[in-house]
This record gives sequence, structure tokens and C-alpha cells, in this order.
Amino acid sequence: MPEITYRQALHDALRAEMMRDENVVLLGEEIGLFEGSYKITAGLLEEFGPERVRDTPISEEGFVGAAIGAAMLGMRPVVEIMTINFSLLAIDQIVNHAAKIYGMFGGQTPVPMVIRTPGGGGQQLAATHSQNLEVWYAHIPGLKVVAPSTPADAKAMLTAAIRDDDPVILLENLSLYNTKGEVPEGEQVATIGKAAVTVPGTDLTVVGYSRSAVIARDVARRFADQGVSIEVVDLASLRPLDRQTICASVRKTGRAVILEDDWLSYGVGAEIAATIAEGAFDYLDAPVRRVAAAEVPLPYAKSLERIALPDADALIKVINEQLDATRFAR
Amino acid sequence: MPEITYRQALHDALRAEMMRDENVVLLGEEIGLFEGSYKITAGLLEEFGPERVRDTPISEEGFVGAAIGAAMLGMRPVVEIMTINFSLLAIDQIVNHAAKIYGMFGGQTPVPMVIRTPGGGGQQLAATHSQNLEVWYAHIPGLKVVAPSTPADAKAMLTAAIRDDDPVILLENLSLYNTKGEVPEGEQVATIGKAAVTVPGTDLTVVGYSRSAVIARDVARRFADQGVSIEVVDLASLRPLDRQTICASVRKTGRAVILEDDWLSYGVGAEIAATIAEGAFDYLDAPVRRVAAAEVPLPYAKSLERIALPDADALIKVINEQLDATRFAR
Amino acid sequence: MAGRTQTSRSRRPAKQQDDGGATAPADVPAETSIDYYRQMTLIREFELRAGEMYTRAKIGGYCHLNLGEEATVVGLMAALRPTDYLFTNYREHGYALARGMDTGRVMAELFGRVDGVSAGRGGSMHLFDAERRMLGGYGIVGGQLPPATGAALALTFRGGPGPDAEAVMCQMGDGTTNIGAFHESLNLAAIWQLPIVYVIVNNGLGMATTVEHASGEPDLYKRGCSYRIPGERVDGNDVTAVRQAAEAMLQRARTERRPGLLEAMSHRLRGHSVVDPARYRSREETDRLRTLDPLPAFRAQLVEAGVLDDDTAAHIEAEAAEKVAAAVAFADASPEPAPDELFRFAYATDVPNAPRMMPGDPVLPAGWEAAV
Amino acid sequence: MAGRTQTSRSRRPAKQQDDGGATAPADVPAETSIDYYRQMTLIREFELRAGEMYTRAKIGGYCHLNLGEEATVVGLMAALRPTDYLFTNYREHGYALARGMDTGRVMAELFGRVDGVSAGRGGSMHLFDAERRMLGGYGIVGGQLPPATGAALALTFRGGPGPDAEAVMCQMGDGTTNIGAFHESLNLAAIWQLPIVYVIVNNGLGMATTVEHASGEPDLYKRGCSYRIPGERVDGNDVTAVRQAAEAMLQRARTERRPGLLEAMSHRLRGHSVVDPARYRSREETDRLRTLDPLPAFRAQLVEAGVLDDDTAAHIEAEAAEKVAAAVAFADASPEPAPDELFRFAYATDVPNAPRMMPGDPVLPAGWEAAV
Ligand SMILES: Cc1ncc(C[n+]2csc(CCOP(=O)(O)OP(=O)(O)O)c2C)c(N)n1
Ligand SMILES: Cc1ncc(C[n+]2csc(CCOP(=O)(O)OP(=O)(O)O)c2C)c(N)n1
Ligand SMILES: [Mg+2]
Ligand SMILES: [Mg+2]
Repeated sequence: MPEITYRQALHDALRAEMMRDENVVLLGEEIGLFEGSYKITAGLLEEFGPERVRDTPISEEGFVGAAIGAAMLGMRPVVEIMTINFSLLAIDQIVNHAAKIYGMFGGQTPVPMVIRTPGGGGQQLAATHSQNLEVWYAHIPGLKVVAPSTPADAKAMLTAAIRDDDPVILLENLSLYNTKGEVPEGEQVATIGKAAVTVPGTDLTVVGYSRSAVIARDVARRFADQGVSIEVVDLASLRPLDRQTICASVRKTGRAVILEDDWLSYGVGAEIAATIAEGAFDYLDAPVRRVAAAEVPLPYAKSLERIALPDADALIKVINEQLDATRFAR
Repeated sequence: MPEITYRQALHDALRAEMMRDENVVLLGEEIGLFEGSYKITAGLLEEFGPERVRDTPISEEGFVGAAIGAAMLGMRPVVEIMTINFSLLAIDQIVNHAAKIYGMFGGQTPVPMVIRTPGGGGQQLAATHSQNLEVWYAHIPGLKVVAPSTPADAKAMLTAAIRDDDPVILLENLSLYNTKGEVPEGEQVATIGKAAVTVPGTDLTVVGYSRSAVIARDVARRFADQGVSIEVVDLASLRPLDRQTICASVRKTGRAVILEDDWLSYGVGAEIAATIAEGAFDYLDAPVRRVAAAEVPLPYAKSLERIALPDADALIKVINEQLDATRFAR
Repeated sequence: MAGRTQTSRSRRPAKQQDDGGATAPADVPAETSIDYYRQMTLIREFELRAGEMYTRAKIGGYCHLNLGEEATVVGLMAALRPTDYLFTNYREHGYALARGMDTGRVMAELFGRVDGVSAGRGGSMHLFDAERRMLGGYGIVGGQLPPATGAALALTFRGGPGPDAEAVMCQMGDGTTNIGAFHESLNLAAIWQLPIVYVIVNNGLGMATTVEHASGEPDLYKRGCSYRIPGERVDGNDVTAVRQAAEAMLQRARTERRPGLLEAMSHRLRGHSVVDPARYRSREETDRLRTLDPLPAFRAQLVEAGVLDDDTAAHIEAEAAEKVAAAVAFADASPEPAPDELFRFAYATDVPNAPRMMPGDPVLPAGWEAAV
Repeated sequence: MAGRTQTSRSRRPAKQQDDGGATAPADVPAETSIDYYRQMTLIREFELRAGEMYTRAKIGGYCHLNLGEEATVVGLMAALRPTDYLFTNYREHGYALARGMDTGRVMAELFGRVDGVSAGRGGSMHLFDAERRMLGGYGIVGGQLPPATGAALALTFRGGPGPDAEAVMCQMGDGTTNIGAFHESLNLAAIWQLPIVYVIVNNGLGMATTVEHASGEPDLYKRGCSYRIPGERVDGNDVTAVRQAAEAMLQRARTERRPGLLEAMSHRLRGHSVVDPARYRSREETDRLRTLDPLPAFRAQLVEAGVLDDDTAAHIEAEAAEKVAAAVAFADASPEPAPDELFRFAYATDVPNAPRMMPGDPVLPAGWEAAV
């Protein structure tokens, strides 16, 4: 199988769906002439023209809302919001409109649209440009929220999102765009709403998504070398959330650690921990632990940004604490 | 002590602080001539004039952001956002600006402002006007988020919020405005960041805030009549979250149920449950349970709205399940 | 606080004449005028009964009426073709009726019943009819503008401009011109040359806030200037003038793909919503409003012109009363949505693990282990 | 795609003359002109070194330069008094320097060091100096407009209008005029009669998107029309013209409490940020830009006018180079913020239970039970 980047995988999915369905149109700031802030749409303006690859003014609420209306008339718009931080400008359209229109009007009109947007810190972009706000969208009925961690998933989930009749938010990640992985040629369509056990194990479950799922797999490999068997659950979909796969894993391993890039309090990990604490209560040998970001507006200074964000070392530390506290059970 | 409504308590706090400090100004839609959608500001335009009680155009982002700038120059604006649903229009100013400015600029300018806004469903206002989105704000470093459940708390917390140098979101509740309670005369200033055990008990802990804390107290009384001793923890503050009071209570009772008005997945209760599961792990006789809203855009029809929202009956049902499952331990 | 109560600046009929230019019904066939009167009467009757049903607790939530705006509503809908699309704000009962939506099903929606036009999910603020291309009343101020703009964008993919091309009409209130979505939407419509007409129904007030108090440019039709979108003001009490102005703008939208901004000067005879006693209105203003009710005026005008006689008028009014009475009966007889319908419209495309928990349910369905 | 690359419409010097009206430096004292040249040279030197430091990884994140905008920046800052307040976007290094902020501390902020003007927390996009009333560079497009408007509102509580009254200047880019916050902010400033001047630095581009492609009214200074805010366009390469136009608007803001909208026609000589190669620019456009560099032009103009000789000029340039070299040395010597400083600016008013967990810490501090 060919190895391509996460960026290329997203690009390929967009291109394939645009070739397949003329109702698929792209909207966003600087996606055409500039080829996208992160170059996902490189070459698409040339290939499909300015009608279908439409550069918008800096008007997030306007063009995201316009995508909603276009979707109501049968188009399948794929909107790029340059980073999730700017989605706040469009959030009334996303949450009060895209997420509500199908149900609030009694199922008369679906809103088949996709919002692609990257989140994540670690690039020294400072407090307003480094947020992980996916938990907000994951909380909202009417939305679907997916967060691929590999190039293969990125391609298959974006394809599925474009073909889905509901508004789907596809969370990308600044630190994953250049990562490479094997991606099957041709059409791949993911099932939205399913988590995956990407590393099987027996001693402890690590739950992650997007960048944190990548780190979790890497850490699991390192522990494997020491004879510790870690199972990794990649959520892949934040809404719907696949609670069964999570709880089944923890019922088997008896221990769980969640790695997330967002802030600890009220973050994605809170729901995962609460779910495990209820769904695997009698099987837990130790309290579920969360590894998340320090709760500050992320500072620009590298020295502070580095320590504020969760990393493999923090995960390893917590895994070891879990294992030490429960030696008896192994 | 005089009994007054939650509405009156908020009004009294605003009036007292305006009399005390001329830098306190009110901004919002229809707060003057119309006296506020929910009449909290009744009479204040007459008393303090149109400069200090300022009717704004329908421009949430504009006037919330204006309050930020005014606060940076030493004013203490109190903004009314008609309902939390409309705060989405201003959320870039709240989250990317109010919450960031003090830290991102190295502590050079505080942003002493208050955003008052009611949330809650049950009024048949349909999907876009019935949301409980406080969990979003509770997730954000740089903000403080308080949610009073009684008239006395409403007065003391609003007073504390106005005197605090950080942006504070004071969550009000449509269904509480007309509730009455004893409120001490004169100045009362709450401590932001503390939860309170409002009903002491030994068998099970119910955690709530705002409207759900009121229901929890009522349910606790009903169980008391049957000889079941329920302890109620009223969070009062969602950010900072007083984890110690919550966990101390559950370590004592061994059982916990959370009542929340928002949607179950990724709601406020998820953080509370995760906190308890970690902070009281060895003390739990049963899994922590959450009683929250069904995950749909809230329908207008009364028949559907009623069943979609959590109520005392649902809480009682879950408490009984908890007690039955753990008879051994009592 | 004198200057704070509603002034009558910018509402002077004279001024409206200048800008809009009312036309005597003589220009239009008698049947047409009579039909306008019939529609206006139906809306009036419907709104009065809706207000009554609200006080009887048959209707809940927020309920905003078109009382006083009937001529504007009917004139706008007369200009719209069945193939055109309509987006409105939450004050839209009249638009739904004039658009040809079933009176009983509209009332049933206000009652929150299964036969409601939005299956009881939306209520008064959220009327929708895919077939009649009424793409929704929207409760968030300005929320309808970006989607309406996007609908017009979708039309550009369906075909080129021309006299038969489809167009979009997006209605809003005066207070809505101050929100960011207004600016972003009109700018998009301008640079993308979209077939859309934005209509401002200027009833002089947000809730109690006057246009002059809220808008730096209180002549709202001029606010297209920031996008080179031509604007026009018309007397909203002149049904024919409204129709003609809207038709002209829609025509330009169809044939030239040029957006337009139409301002109809209208009046809200009652409070903002049925629960608002409108105490903020000066008595002088309230008296003045009575003289501005479009229904008696139009009736008199038609009788004057010999187009309508009192018997016919009385007949039309009786018809309307019957129709609305029937609508109320229909709505009342329609069942409330059943509990098991709660998740019916959760998603258009079903997916695994879609949450179906009721309040108090465990996070995992009983017996899930077997499934894994 | 021809029409898609940057056109030079609305950038014609001729047109600028008409709208702005450049003035020969003859009108201003020699020292003043020389001081402008000194400031412009310092900014040029600073920006070139900042770009270099970025490639050397001394600076991270996003870094946007004022290269080509020096005359606009210096002209605007010359019009601003120490008692006035300034809000800008993220392309603000030059404003900080011209506002009198310490060159070393500005560079230290770009390096993310403790001596940075924002204590290393903000970086290039977020320069701040409470004392010099530079109330911040803001990275969210349009984000600075509502707070700047609110700052002007606060001034109205400090005292009445007058020649000595304080005022606010809010700088933004051309692309920023298309976002909702622009509309809402200017409307508030108009209805509340606030002492604020909004300045659009029109460098023709968002990132690659041209003004003509993004704005329905590409003559951006006209966009005050929707609020009855007077607008003016000025040649951004003419430092004196910029200063005079800004001074006049600030004067009206001080004495009449009337907001203004000033558009300075400027040029971005490089990419959007230091990492942008600007491949989207046509070669013709790139060549044309070289001829529009304000520095050599102003230098020649001053030499021509006999105000400056080559030695003095060379001396000024050497001075700037030294100053920036010293700034780099200062920044490099300044320590990175220490780990225990992470929560230092978490809250202005400390409260119980403020979260202080580091990644991987338990949710409760060790030994908390004792505390309860
Ligand atoms: C974003 C938002 N802010 C505030 C409200 C509350 N609100 C509902 S209607 C209204 C006044 C709207 O006035 P206008 O646009 O003139 O419409 P009208 O009611 O006069 O038809 C307000 C402030 C809302 N629904 N949405
Ligand atoms: C709300 C928002 N949307 C998008 C961006 C990404 N972005 C940063 S700068 C920029 C272009 C701004 O152009 P302009 O206003 O002309 O300022 P200039 O960079 O030319 O000085 C964009 C789209 C952002 N920072 N904020
Ligand atoms: Mg109105
Ligand atoms: Mg620009």
C-alpha cells in the first residue's frame, strides 16, 4: 500500500468526491488561489474552477451559514474553517442552525454538509490560535463529529462525512498534517460512530483520538518492549460516541488512562472517564486517570507551551502509576 | 429574613452595586425602556439614566466586545445576554478575548466584567431557545462561571462577580426567576469557587447546580420522609470547580447521582462523574449515575419537551436504583 | 427619556410616498385587489385567534404576530413565485398562510401537534414547508440570512439567469440590520452576484428599541451601500406598491443575478410578542397606530373604488372567521406527538451508537455486552 | 484565473491623490521629516531582522511583517497622542516601535522571553504596553474592533468632548471589513457617538484574496455609509498625508465625538507571513511592487528637497541597524519564562480551587482530605 501524508489523504478524498458528485463544492478562506492555509486544497481551484472551489471573504458566519442554505437545496458543501479557533465566529450557524434544521423543522430538509477544521496547540500560535474545542461540538445533538488519527482514517472519514446527510464536523490536527501512513488506493468509506481497538492489549487501556491516539499507539509499543500489554482505543468518532468498544476494552484490562489534547476540566476525557466509571465499574482495578492540558490560555513562549501540553512522557508516567498501584492484579 | 424572588435578588444586587460604584454600567438588548426580557433591570433606566443603563442594538458580538474594552479602561460592565442561546453570537469575544486578554498580554490589564445570561428549557421555546450550554464556558481557562440556585446565592454571587477582576459568567435560569427564598438584607458577597453542602446526609450524594440543585433539595426532603438520608451538593461555581467538597461528600455517602439540565454526553455531569470516580474511587458502593436531558434538539411540542428533560421523577428513579443495587452497604 | 419612546421620524407617509410610491388599486384587476383583501383578512383573523389561543394555553413558548403588517406580508408573497424560495424570521404566520400553507396545519404547529407543518417540533417561530418552498421561520435574529444567501448560491449551480430563473426572498426585521450576519450575508450576495432579495420589514421597533436608537443609518434601505446593493423603500401599508417593488427586485435578481434590498415601512399594532403589553409606547403613539391599521384602510379604499361592497367584504370576513375556526378545530383534534417519536428526527443518516438515552437511563443499553 | 491574481485597481497613485491628497514634505519641519525617515528605517530594519530570526527559529508561530507599510504606520502613530489608545491587528511590530515601545522588549516578545512586552505570553501577534496605551495586537481578524469601540465608550464616562480629550485609534486590514464585527462595531460607534477612528490599512490583500474579490464595495473608505460615518482614503505611502488625515479625524473624534473611517492605500512587499512565498502573485505584480517601496522613495524625496543628505541618511540607517542588533542581543540574553510561572497570570483575582494541575496530575492535590 502507498504511504501518503494525512494532508494528501484529505486532499485525495476531496478530489475524488468532487469528481464523483458535482454537488460537492468547497467553500473557505484562501482555499483557492492560496491553496489553503495548510494546502489541503492545493490544485483543486485549477482543476475544478472558482465556482466549485470558492474563496470566501473573512466571514465565517456568512459562508458557513451559506453552506447550510446550499445544503438545504441539495448541494453537498465542504467548508474549510482555517482553524477551529475561528469556528467560534460561525458557531451560531453551526449549533443553532446546521444542528437544528433537520429536527426542528420535522425532518423536512437534511443539511448534508461537512466542516473541516484543524485544532491543536504546540505550534507557538499563542492562546487564541491553539485551542482544542471539539468537546463543544461533541456535546451537540444534530451534529456528527469525527477525529481521524491516521491518513487512512482521514481519507475514509472525509469520504463518509461528505456522503452523510447530516452536518459533520471533521476535526483535523495541525501536528498530523505531515504524518505519513499507508492508505489503500481507491474508495474507502468509514462508518461514522465506531471506535477502533488499534492496538490490542490486556494490562491497561489507553483511550485517545486524533493526535492523542497516535501518541497512545507509540507509547503502547514502547511498553510492549517492556512486556507490558497496552490496548489502545482510538475513538475516531466523538459524536456519536462508541461507549461499547471503550467499556468492553476496560472490562478486559481493568485499567484505563485517557489522553486528550484539550483542557482537563469538562474536556472530552471527562465523558470517557464517566462512561468507563459507569460501564466498567465492577471491572476497574484502579481509578480512571486523564492526561490533559494545563488549564491556562496557552502561552506563546516555548518553555511554557511545552509543559502546558500533554505528551508521551506524561502518559507514560500515569500508566506507570496505574500499574504500580495495581501490581496485585497483574 | 425577607422572602424575595430570584429575579428581585438579581435586581437588588445590580442596583446596590450601581449605587456603590459609578464604574458599574449595564449593557444589553432591551434592558432599559423594555426593562429587560425577564425584567431584571426594571426601573434602573429611570434611576441611573441611559448612559449607565444602555440599550444596545441586536449586536451581541459588538456589545459584549465593547464591554471588554470598557473593562480594560477601568469600567465594570455588567452585560445581559437575553438568553445563553444568543451568547453564541458573542462567543468569539467571550472566549477568544475576554478569557485571554489578561494572560495573553502578560497580566497587564484585567477584564473586570460580568455576563448575566439565563439558560434552560421547559418553556416550549423550541430547539434554538432552550439550551444549557454552560459546560462550554466551564471548560475555558480565564473565565469564571457561577450558577446560583437560590435568591440569596443569586444576590451574593452577582455582587461577588461584579467586584471580581476577571470576566465572570453568571448563569441564570428561566425557571428560577419566579422562585422565592429568604435573602439577608444588605451586602452579601459570595466566594466564587466554592460548592456547598445544602442538605447534609449519609446514604447518597446528589450533585446539582442552578435549577437542578433546587430539584435535588426537594427530592432529598421527600426521601428524608422515608428515612433515606440524601446529601445535596450545590456546585454554585462551575469554574473553578470545587472538587474537594464533592469528593468529601461521596467518600462519606459512597453513592452519587448527578442531576443536570444539559445533554448527557460531554455535559457538566461528565466532569463531576469523572472527578468522583477518581477522587472517591475506593469509597464508591455503586457506579456514579447521571440524570440529564435526552440528546435531541429540544422539540416545541409539550408532550416531547416534557419527556426529554430531566425531572424529579427521573432523579428519584435513579436514586432508588442506586439504593436497591447497594442494600448490602446500608 | 423623552427621546427614548418611539418617535415617528422616518415613518411619515409623505416620506414613504417619496421613496416607495403607493399605487391606487385602480392599476390592478378587481379580483386581485379582492384576493389581497381576502388574504389580509385571513391573516388578521388568524393572528387574533392565535393570540386568543395563547391566552388559553393552547399555544406556548414565544408567539409573534403580524398584526398591522398584513399589507406588507400579502404584497411580498404576491410577488413571489411558487418556484422561488422564502426564508423569514420568527414573525411569520402570515407569510406561511399567504404562501398557501394549510391554515389548519399552521395552527396545528402553533399547538405543537403531529399535523403541524413542522410536525410539532418547531412551533410558532419555526414554520416550514418544503413543498411550498417556505424554508423556515428562524428564531435567532439574523440567523436566516446566511442560509438564505446560500440557497441563492445553490441556484447559481442550477442554471443561468433569465426571466424564469428561481430566486430567493429573505425577510427580516429592522433590528436585524444591526447584526453581523446582515453585513456578511449581503456582502457575499454582492460579490457572488446571487439571485436574492433581502426584505426589511421596518415596523419601527426591535422589541422596544427604535430604529433611530439602534441604527447609525436609520434609512435602512440605504444600508446596501456597503455592498453596492441597490435599496428601495416602500409604503408597507400599500399592498400593491409592496408587490410591485418586490417584483421588480426579484426580476433583476432572476435576469441579472443582482441582489436587492427592499425596506417596507410597516407597523406593529401590538406588543413584540403576545405576552408584551408594550407599556413603553407613548399614548400618543398608540393612538397614532390605530390610524395606521392597513385593514380598514384597504377595505375603505376598495369600497371607495367600487371594487368591493360591504356585503362582499362582510362575506370575506365571515369566510376568514370560518376558515380559522376550522383551523383551530383541526389543530385541537390533532394528537400530540407520541413519546416514542422523540428521536425520530435525530439524524437524517442513521449511524451506530447514536444516543437514545432518556433522562435517568444508564449510558449503555441493557445487554450491550452481548452485542460487542 | 486571470481575474483572480491581484489586480492593481484601486491602487493607482492617481486615484489615491484624488482621494487622499499627498503633501510635499516641504509643509513639515525638516526634523520632523527626518524623524519619520528614522522611524520608517527602524521598522524596516526590525522587520528584516525579525524575518531572519524566524528562519533561525528564534521566533516561532505566526509572524506578520509591516514591510511596505512603514509610511502608513509612522504617519498614523505621528497623529496619535500619548494619551490616546491604540488597538491593532496582529501585523503590528511597526506600530509598537513607532508608539515608543522598547525595541529590545518588542524583539524579546517575538523570542518568547520574560522581558518581552507581553512577558512572552503573546508573541508577535500580541504586543501590548499598558503604559504607552498600546492595548494590544489581536490575532482574530476583527477581534480588536469591539474592544476598541468599548474603550472609546469608556472615554465618554471620563469627561466631555474637547481638543484635549482622549481618543481611540483602531487599526485593521482591508480583509477585516468583511467580518460581522466590523459592522456591529462601527454601528455602535455611530449611535453612541464615540471618539474613535477606525483605520483600514488597505494593502490590497487578505492572504491572497484581493479586495475586489472579497468586498462588494471595494472602495473601503465608503463603507462608513451604513452608519453615516465619514470616510476618507489617503495614499499610505505618503507619511505626511497619512498623519494629517488621521489627525483631522482624531480631532473630530475629540471635539465632536464623531467616529471616522480612514483608509490608507498601502502595499505588502512580502508574503502574508514570513512563511508565505506569495506564489499567487503575478510576476508583473511583483515587479510593480518593487517600485512602490516607500523607503527609497521617501529617502529620495527628502534628499531632493534638500532636507536629507546621503551621509545623514546612511547614519540613520546605521543607527537603526545597531539598535536592532542590540535588540536581538537583548532578546537573546533574556531568559525563557520559568516553568513555575505557568499559572502566574491565570486569574487577576485569585479564588479557591483554581485549577493548577499539570498534564498527568491527579484531579485532586495530594493530601487534600486533610484540608476539607
Ligand atoms: C441573536 C439574537 N439576539 C436577540 C434575540 C431576542 N430577540 C428576539 S426578536 C428581537 C427583536 C427583533 O426586532 P426586528 O428585527 O425589528 O424584528 P421584529 O420583531 O420587529 O419583526 C430580539 C432582540 C434573538 N432572538 N436572537
Ligand atoms: C476570524 C479569523 N478568520 C481567519 C483568520 C486567518 N487570517 C489571519 S490574517 C488573515 C487575512 C487578513 O487580511 P487583512 O485584514 O487584509 O489584514 P492583513 O493581513 O492584510 O494586514 C486571515 C484570513 C483569523 N486570524 N481570524
Ligand atoms: Mg422590528
Ligand atoms: Mg490586507
